[in-house]
Amino acid sequence: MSDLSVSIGKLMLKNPIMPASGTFGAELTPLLDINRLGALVPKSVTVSARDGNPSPRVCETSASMINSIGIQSKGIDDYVTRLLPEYRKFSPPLIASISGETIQEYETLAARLDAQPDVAALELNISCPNLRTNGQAFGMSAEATAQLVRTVRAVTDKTVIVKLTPNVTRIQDIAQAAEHAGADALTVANTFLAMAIDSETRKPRIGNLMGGLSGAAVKPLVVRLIYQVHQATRLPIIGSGGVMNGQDAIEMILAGASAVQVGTATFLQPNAMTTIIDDIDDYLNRHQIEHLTDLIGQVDLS
Amino acid sequence: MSDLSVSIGKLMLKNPIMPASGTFGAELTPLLDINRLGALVPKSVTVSARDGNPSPRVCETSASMINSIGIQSKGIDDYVTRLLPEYRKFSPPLIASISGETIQEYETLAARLDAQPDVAALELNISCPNLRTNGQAFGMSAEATAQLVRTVRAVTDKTVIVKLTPNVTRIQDIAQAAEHAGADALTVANTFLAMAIDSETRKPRIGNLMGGLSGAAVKPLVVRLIYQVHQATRLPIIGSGGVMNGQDAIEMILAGASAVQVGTATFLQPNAMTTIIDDIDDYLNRHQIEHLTDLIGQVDLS
Amino acid sequence: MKLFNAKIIANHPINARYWHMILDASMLDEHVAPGQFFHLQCGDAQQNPLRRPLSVFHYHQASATLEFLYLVKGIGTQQMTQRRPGDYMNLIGPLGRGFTLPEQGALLLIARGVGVATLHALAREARAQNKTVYVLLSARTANDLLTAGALEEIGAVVHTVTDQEGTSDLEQVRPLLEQLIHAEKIGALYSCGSRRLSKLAQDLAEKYHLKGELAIEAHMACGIGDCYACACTIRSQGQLKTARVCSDGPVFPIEQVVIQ
Amino acid sequence: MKLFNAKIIANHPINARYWHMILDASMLDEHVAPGQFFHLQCGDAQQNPLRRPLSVFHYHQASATLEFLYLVKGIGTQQMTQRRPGDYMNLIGPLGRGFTLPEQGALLLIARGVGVATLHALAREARAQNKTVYVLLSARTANDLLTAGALEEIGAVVHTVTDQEGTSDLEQVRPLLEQLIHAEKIGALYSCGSRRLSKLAQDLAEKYHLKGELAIEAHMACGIGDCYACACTIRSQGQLKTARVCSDGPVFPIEQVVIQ
Ligand SMILES: Cc1cc2nc3c(=O)[nH]c(=O)nc-3n(C[C@H](O)[C@H](O)[C@H](O)COP(=O)(O)OP(=O)(O)OC[C@H]3O[C@@H](n4cnc5c(N)ncnc54)[C@H](O)[C@@H]3O)c2cc1C
Ligand SMILES: Cc1cc2nc3c(=O)[nH]c(=O)nc-3n(C[C@H](O)[C@H](O)[C@H](O)COP(=O)(O)OP(=O)(O)OC[C@H]3O[C@@H](n4cnc5c(N)ncnc54)[C@H](O)[C@@H]3O)c2cc1C
Ligand SMILES: Cc1cc2nc3c(=O)[nH]c(=O)nc-3n(C[C@H](O)[C@H](O)[C@H](O)COP(=O)(O)O)c2cc1C
Ligand SMILES: Cc1cc2nc3c(=O)[nH]c(=O)nc-3n(C[C@H](O)[C@H](O)[C@H](O)COP(=O)(O)O)c2cc1C
Ligand code: FES
Ligand code: FES
Repeated sequence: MSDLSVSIGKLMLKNPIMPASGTFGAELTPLLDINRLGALVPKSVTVSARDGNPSPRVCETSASMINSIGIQSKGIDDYVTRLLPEYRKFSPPLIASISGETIQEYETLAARLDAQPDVAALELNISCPNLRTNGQAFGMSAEATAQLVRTVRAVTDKTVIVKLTPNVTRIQDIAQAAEHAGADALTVANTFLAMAIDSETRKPRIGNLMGGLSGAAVKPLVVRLIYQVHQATRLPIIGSGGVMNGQDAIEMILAGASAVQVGTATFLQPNAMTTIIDDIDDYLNRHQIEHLTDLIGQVDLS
Repeated sequence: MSDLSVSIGKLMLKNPIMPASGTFGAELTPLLDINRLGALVPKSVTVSARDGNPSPRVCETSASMINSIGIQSKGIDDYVTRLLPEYRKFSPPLIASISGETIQEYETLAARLDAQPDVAALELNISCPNLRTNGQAFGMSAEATAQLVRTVRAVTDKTVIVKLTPNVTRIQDIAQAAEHAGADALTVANTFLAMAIDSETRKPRIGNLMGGLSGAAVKPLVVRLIYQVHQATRLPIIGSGGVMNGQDAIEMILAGASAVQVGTATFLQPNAMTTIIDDIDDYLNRHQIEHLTDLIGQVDLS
Repeated sequence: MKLFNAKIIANHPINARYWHMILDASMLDEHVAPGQFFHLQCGDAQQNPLRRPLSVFHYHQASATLEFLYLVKGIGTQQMTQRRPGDYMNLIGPLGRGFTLPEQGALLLIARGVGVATLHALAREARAQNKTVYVLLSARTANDLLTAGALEEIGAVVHTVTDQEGTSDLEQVRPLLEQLIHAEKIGALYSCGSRRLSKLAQDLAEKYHLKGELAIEAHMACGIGDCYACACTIRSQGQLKTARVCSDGPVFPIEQVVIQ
Repeated sequence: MKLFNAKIIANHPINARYWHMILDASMLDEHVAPGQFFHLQCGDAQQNPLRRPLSVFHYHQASATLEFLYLVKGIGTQQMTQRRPGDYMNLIGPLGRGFTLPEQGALLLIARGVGVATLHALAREARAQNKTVYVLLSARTANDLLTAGALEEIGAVVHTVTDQEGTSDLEQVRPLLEQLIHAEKIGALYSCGSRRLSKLAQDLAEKYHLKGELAIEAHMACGIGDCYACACTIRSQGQLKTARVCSDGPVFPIEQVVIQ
């Protein structure tokens, strides 16, 4: 048994594998040993209840899927009074993903969750392509990102993870803005703005026209983004996008990720995350690597 | 037989299907009826001969490939004296893709090719992720794009097509910059900057570390980009990225493309382009559409 | 709910568009209610990451067989037709909330197309409990009137209408159903597979104060209630709410369904 | 050069890592030279868009059979092992420039691992023209010494060395080869499959002023000379130039190859 533990800000995770927000819930209990995960990340929460987007909300594309759930949320009250207590039965630390339409909403959410001992860290979803028109997001501007992170930083001492959008010209700039504004870690990245049309009906295959692309198809883009961010900042990175197996997770770690989120793969195989943990363990044993941390960023450029 | 013809600037193409630069050459002659294509686009040419990038120059990823050929070019002299005459045996109009490291180089190339009657139009490759460090390209800046296009516009009356990069926050801005600077059409888009690492050897799977992602996996991203550009400009759009069959081509046309380039699919099936033309013809007949142009941008948003 | 591999016993076309698959479900140790569904991995999981939901067509606990009736629609169901006896299917299930039988009275099932796959299991269950079952089967052509024979065999009374014969329009179906409601002791209405027929069933249930249930469809990702891909709008206590088809449904009380 | 489907006649493992495939190539109406290759679609084309290049292991015009010997390496060759007799493979070929025989003298073939697949066809061609053929076969283990028997059968003189026995290092192979060059009338050297051995062959060719050819490998996209994916550096008339392995090669004059 190798040492799979990694640290993300003040958090020490027993292994690097955690769910991607929006693809995970307690309903997985019968199908997955949730307590084996490095951390838990429930669906992004908003201040008030929201209904989400028109259907269809998902469609399948080559080695990928598009989703436009929107932030279907019961609001922060329900999160605090119902969801957090429900998650107490699980042992891994809980990372609360928060999403807002204004910086004030992020502040409200962060302040509220800062008071919750059940929340180990915050992930700021500043990158959801499904909230505003045409996929716009805070994370597309370095200034907006900096301002948002500073505001949140001021109201919480918990580990703040900023989930970046991949839909930018230079992710390095946004990453550095988040770093200077006080982020503890970065998730790289949210989904890629995408669209599909049914040629027979001529209708968009997503009710909301556009949505976010995830799954194996995006992995080469995400590995590049992780590498770029790792070169540009010192923050620990949580890779997210297209991890289907242990090899994919190792690839992201070599590119610079300290931990890895798994989303679409869980739809395919509900126990994908524990399989991936086993794969990583095998890999470390096979390569006689004692600590997973020895692999982070160790792509061989010789 | 429906009418498949479309116009791109001053060019009238007998059908919308043409090769993507860098994936096509006269060597296809035994395998493909080249004269059936709407236009021909040879590999991007540079002012001087260039050697291209270290190997491996291609690798396979999920429903996609990464390439980092670099611009392997014999230079403009060879292009004019050897390549253009060789292409005279083919009937479709030739679109010359040009690539430079400075705006002056684009100017030189455009001026030189403007004098060549064998060249029907120019495609400005301002978006190659394989030329400069870390995938930087002119096409990432609206100002650089405008300046480059204005400079080229000043030296040629031929149809000028600007090939945009997808690796930007707002492709609409770059598209509008190109439009205002005098472009006649836009190719949407070049490849997506990507990276892959072999988890066993820990080495990058591309000799040059990063390269451009193409193939089916990128189609949902490109359809979105085409739609965005179509909303933002009046220029005809040539879709490029992930077209494997006739349905894919129709999808891009519904999103706003007037014509469609085919690259990776040709590696898979050397005659993919003529199959796609047949598929489009079938589609129009089946849906009783007389003119392909009636489909452009006709995604049904009702 | 369970994740398991089930060996294919048979996989045959029924007609040009529909196939029938029988699985060895001896791995299953739960009750499977009519109206529940399974979430199937149909083919190349890398290329096609989403599972496909299919209703239980028939589950026979004694022989541990699980059957699906499926319409060959797109890539997923096409890949299913390639699977041979002896191959394994990867399934999650049983999932969702199934139908409930009326306390008393007969059942009136209103199905169109492959909707009958879902209602078939209900007919069987009701017949097993000795309830009277009337079925209105609607389809494009006589050929697409699936399982009419099988339903008659288990003792359901089957009425068929088709587009081909021009008998399937609402103007003709409505009086037929009203006549059944008047003449027979119908305790509940059930519908699946057609928006028009579901709307009609909803009208009739309201008009005649009958219990009713609709099985509805939505594109799904997780299938178990985690992702909200399958959201639909539900009318509950006078308010519009969002529900998940996969876990709050796919069967809903007929008065709750907002039919678009 | 042609794009065609060829029916699989046989597809067998030779040992734990190598497989042998025989195709019905009656579609082929061209000469196939040893050293030429085919570009094969190995599996799911959507998921795996790149073809794989494989050298002709044997092409028998009379029986119209085309054979490949392949190492099961990654996803493409794994998918090849799944193909059954009766299935079709989609091929482009024959492609590239093959080997040329020496005007006079014997051939000395230096192969390691699956490199022998490429040199095997050359040995056959040379034997058919009644040339003397010496083969040095190097491999990890005795088990990986492919086709040594087949080569002997056609009358080649085969020397084998393996890592397992500790006989494959350059210090032992070099004297063996030099002795052959001294003792026999070697007219040309050919090598494939190992950088170390190719370098050695290059040295020997230079030292003994022998004609020589190397078959080299590169990752390919088009396979026909259009895309420059397969570029390699070639020394020609004192200058370094870029050449395409697929169309300028894969066989190059030994003195031209720049071995990294
Ligand atoms: C609860 C439930 C029970 C169902 N039971 C049956 C059944 O017993 N027999 C049967 O033939 N069909 C049934 N369907 C419909 C069936 O799920 C779709 O026909 C199937 O998913 C189509 O997949 P495809 O790959 O062949 O088609 P494609 O159109 O290629 O599918 C593309 C994507 O859209 C989704 N999709 C397309 N149509 C539907 C649909 N109607 N409902 C949900 N998702 C869809 C697919 O799952 C896939 O993600 C049921 C649907 C639901 C929600
Ligand atoms: C001209 C030529 C002739 C060859 N002849 C033979 C032969 O007769 N028998 C045999 O076993 N092998 C031969 N090879 C090597 C063979 O092409 C590779 O082993 C094969 O492509 C590996 O594919 P894969 O999907 O199994 O491996 P993967 O490693 O999964 O392949 C991933 C990608 O890398 C490429 N790739 C990996 N290794 C090589 C390689 N060595 N050369 C070229 N591309 C590679 C693949 O084509 C694919 O695009 C030859 C190569 C060349 C260039
Ligand atoms: C159905 C679905 C819902 C999602 N919802 C959220 C969300 O609420 N908040 C968020 O930050 N990301 C959300 N995402 C993005 C994922 O967290 C993840 O970043 C992305 O899917 C890439 O990873 P994958 O390829 O492993 O799925 C969602 C993704 C999917 C597929
Ligand atoms: C091997 C290869 C070489 C390429 N070379 C060029 C080039 O020289 N100039 C250019 O503008 N685009 C080049 N491209 C990009 C293609 O023209 C095209 O935009 C891209 O591949 C997307 O289309 P596809 O998915 O159909 O391949 C190249 C792509 C590939 C795969
Ligand atoms: S499909 Fe995920 S909640 Fe229903
Ligand atoms: S593989 Fe395309 S030029 Fe050689």
